[in-house]
Amino acid sequence: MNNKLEQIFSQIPSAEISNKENIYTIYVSKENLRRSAEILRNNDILDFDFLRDIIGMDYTDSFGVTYNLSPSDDLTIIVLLKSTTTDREKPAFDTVIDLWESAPFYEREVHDFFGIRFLGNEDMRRIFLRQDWRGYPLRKDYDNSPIINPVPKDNENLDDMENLPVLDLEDLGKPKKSVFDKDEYVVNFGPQHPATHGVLHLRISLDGETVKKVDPNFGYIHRGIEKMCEAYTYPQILHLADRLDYLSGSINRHAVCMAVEKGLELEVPQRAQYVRTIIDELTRIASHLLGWGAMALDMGAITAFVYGMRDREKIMDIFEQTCGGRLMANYAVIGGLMADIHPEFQKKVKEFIPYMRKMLKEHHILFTGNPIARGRMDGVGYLSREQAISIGATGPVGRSSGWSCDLRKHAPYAAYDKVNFTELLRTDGMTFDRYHIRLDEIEESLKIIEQLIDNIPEGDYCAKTKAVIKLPEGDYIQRVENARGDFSVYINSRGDKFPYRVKFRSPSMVLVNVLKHITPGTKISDLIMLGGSLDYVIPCIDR
Amino acid sequence: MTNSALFLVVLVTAVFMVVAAMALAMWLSPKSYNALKGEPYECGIETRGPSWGQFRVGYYLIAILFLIFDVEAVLLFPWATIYSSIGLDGLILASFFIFVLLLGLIYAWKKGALEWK
Amino acid sequence: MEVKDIKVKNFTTADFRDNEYLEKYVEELRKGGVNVAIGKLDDIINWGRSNSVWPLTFATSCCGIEFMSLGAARFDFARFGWEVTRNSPRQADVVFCFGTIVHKMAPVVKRLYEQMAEPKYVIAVGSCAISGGPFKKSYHTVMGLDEIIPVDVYVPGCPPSPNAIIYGMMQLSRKIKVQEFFSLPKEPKIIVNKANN
Amino acid sequence: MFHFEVVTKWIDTFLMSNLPEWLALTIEFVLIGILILSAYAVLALILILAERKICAYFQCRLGPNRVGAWGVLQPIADMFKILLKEIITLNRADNRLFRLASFLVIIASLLTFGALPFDKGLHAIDFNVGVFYLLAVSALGVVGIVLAGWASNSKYTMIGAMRSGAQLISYELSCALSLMTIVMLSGTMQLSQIVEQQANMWFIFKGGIPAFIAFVIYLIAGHAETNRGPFDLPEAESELTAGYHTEYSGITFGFFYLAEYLNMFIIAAIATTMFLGAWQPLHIPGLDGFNMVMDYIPPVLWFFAKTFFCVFIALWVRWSFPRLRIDQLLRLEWKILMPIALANIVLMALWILVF
Repeated sequence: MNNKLEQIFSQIPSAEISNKENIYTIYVSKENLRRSAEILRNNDILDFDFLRDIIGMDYTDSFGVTYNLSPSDDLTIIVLLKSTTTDREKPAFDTVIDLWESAPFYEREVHDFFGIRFLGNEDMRRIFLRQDWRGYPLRKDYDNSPIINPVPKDNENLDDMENLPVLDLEDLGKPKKSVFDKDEYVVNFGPQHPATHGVLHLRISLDGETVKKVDPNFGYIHRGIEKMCEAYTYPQILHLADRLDYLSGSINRHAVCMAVEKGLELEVPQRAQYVRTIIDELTRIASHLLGWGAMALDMGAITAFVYGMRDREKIMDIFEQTCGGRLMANYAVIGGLMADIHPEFQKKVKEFIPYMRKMLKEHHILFTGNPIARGRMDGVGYLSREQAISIGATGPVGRSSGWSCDLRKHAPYAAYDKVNFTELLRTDGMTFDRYHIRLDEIEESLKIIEQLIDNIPEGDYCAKTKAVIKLPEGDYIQRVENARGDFSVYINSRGDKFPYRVKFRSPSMVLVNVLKHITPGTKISDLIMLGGSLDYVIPCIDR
Repeated sequence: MTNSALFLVVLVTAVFMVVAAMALAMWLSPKSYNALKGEPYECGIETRGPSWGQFRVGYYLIAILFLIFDVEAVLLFPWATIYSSIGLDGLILASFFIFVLLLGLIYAWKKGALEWK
Repeated sequence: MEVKDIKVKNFTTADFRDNEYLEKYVEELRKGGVNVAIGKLDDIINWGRSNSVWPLTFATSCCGIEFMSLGAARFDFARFGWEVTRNSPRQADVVFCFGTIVHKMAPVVKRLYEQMAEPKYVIAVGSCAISGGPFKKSYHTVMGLDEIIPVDVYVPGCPPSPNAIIYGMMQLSRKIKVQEFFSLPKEPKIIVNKANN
Repeated sequence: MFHFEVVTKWIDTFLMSNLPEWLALTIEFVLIGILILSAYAVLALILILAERKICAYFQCRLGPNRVGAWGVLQPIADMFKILLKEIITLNRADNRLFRLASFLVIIASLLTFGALPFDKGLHAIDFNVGVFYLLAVSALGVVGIVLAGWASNSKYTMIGAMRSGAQLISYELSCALSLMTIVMLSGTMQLSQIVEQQANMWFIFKGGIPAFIAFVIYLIAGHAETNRGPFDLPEAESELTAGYHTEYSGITFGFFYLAEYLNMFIIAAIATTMFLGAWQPLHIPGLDGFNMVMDYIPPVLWFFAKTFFCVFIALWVRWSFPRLRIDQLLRLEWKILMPIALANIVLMALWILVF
């Protein structure tokens, strides 16, 4: 494997390459960035076709971008392609939107937060903040004063939302481009809409019932978590990670814990590892149940939704007893767990497993075999494997398209290497597959819990940590498989008790990108249902 | 008591109920005014362009199809009333009529007028 | 001054004794002179209004999931007649504000609120909606819903458990009961924006 | 068997013999008006509560239980609330049509309601073209709904109106065609006569297979006519927020809300009248003892029992099925129900000829 990589890396001109535990950092100059990206993407040896994330960086004296890449066949390899520019007035890099379909949203995000432009990408509208926002918040010299950016009183100007901004002085003469034509019938779905799963704003161009174009607009719940993390200590960050994707909060928190533990080279007690895994899987079941219910609700079956919530309450009971919280378990901490498990924890979980198995059958009877539900789901929303990889749709969505991307298998963490479970794959990539795979994954999660629950080792539940946690200098990446896919935490530390830069890779954001790609040509009802089948969580996108 | 009179009674009752409820509501309900209240609701965002616009022809096609079949259904009703007394003749005549109707349906089907595009 | 004996099922008046705010509200009304006596018609109207509060399905983040729990089998706010969730603000009586309100969302919330039909109420659920909560230090968070629109009931927690939300609902129910229906606005209502004062 | 005819006849003769004719008639008319209005209101309240309770039990919940015993006063509280809510006037809409639309919907449903035969003598409007009348008046409601969506000048309502236009008129056809089989069987369009003819055997039994097919088609098409799930596309909550009545507030929305429930009842009642013999008790030819026992149950009870059975089926369907898509909806009507309904007429003609 290393030979292959060396072969590829040798093609990249004047690159500085370093390696740490399968994370290869390639530093190239700004001029060579585009060329290097092309080499990584289009080579015959190992195709880096999965762009996990683009991370913008402010090094105070210069700006940088980091492309987080992996080959879809071998997710153990991570390549960080880095580059910097010293131009603080007009920082710019070449675009990669023609190489990866996931890039447009990432580039817009970097532009939004850092003011870095991507030459060749026409759509450089702000994606999270309002178009009239002053300044770039993730820059280190950003002025956080409410006088510059007061709470706005009026909605955004529609022209600002649609018209692509003129970026360069040379472009000024050119006519403004707009996302929609003047006479298109554009309807706003969201932010206040019952079926957008939060405050997602979709601008949809309609032809009768048929969707012609979808333009997502984020940021209605953008809380600036990444910026806040830079001013918080590591234990404090954990609480923010919970609230990103609140449906798999425990898993996200687990990821941050592991990233810090990795940096501290901390040995986490086995007991904590086992319990964390069980809690993660319970969270996953709860999330899938809600996802199943919400999708049914989107299709108009309210009873199915209530049934999903009913079973979810059983898990909430277990959480409440052991962790103290219902939705926000707040359970994992750096080094282990907040508290030991409740004496009845094992008993309760063991009661839950057969109950859930029984209820799964009921769910299948109620909804899976229903002719109307099948009629709605069959033959709609095809996502091919190539497109899933190119957009970066991980998790159940990617797996239903046939992309084996379960990080619990590919990069096992906690106690996942000690249990037997199968990574479920479906090949059709249709809505029904995305629907069905979630119910199947509940079954798999039950299996994992079953294997662990009786074997929780005795011992400490938390390792001793220093009062003030300082991470050594460097990049730390931890990936976990949350209920929606590949959730990665990137921490850049400069040896302080605060991180220098934290980046959360949101699996949901990619899913909205999927929605944008697969909906044109379908009906309004399909759009809503597809949203349900992708099961994104908006606060995770907006951060 | 003729039926028309009774019909009028029910109609007047209905109108009375509607108007009374409306008047009561208008009179008693609290009101507040602001510039945004009368604007169309579209998930909290302003509407883009006019809502009254040209709409897809598919909807009108259904309406026209309905018109054709409904008129013919209405034509069948008088036949249905006296069917039991005319027997076989009625059956043959109506079967022919329905056959022609079905032909029309099949034509529309084949032409793809029933597909929602 | 005592609050007049209010019958909210399962919540005796004694349970609310510590809630000075409502006591003062009634006291104020009584000091006002003319409007003190609450008539029979008001009672029956307020009985109807307080028992039929239709919420708008509006949730921005985490607390929204607890709203879903509230509607589902375990907590079932249908018991109190609150389950007729409306998706259009025109038909809703109360906005439960679940979750953080950020700068971009603020005008949308305001618009929603202004498009609601009178009488309308707001319940701020969760620390974020009350004061910005864990995101108080952020550059993009509004420090509490009451900077944008008037709030009737606050339910603290991050996120509050559905039981707490039911408690908040009952508080609103109670507030509606002591309100004088005929003194509700019949003229322009001025919304004070704290941020700009 | 106790019929309300006794009471109504008695009132009629009493008034006629003691008062001048015009005064007697006026009093009678006022009485009828009050009776219809109160029956309408009470039924609406019962239906709203029933739906909320039944839906709750389907979903392992309890449903309203705090306002009055078992929550029986819940809809009354709702009524008070909705009556006293502000009515919003829109800026850019055609406000006259906007108001008219909500009136039309409720007037249409009340006019249909007036033609239902609850019992012998408890039957206000009885035209000799009763079936036509039912179809015509209920179609008025469609106009109201389309108008509501159009007049609001909002995009959601507009899509809702277009959907309802396509949906309601399509299903109107199947309704008419399935009712036609019964007209063929009875040879009359007058509702009272249709009911009378079912004294010995309900039409669903007398008409055999074609009548049963027509009954099922009518239930499906009628359910679609009421805009309730799985046919609730015009107001598809998760798609169009509230569909055609997004912009309606207060009592104007209340009219739609009320009409929706009453229409569900009306559709069930028409099905009962045409197929299940309205207030006629269940009679099995030959079993005289059984028939006698059945006769002891008051006819009004029979009517409501049968109607609420149909209503229950509608609720059951509504709370278990997901929503259809518009193309599936139209395919169901034009490619399945309509051809079957047409063929069913011929089948019925044959049935009558043979038996």
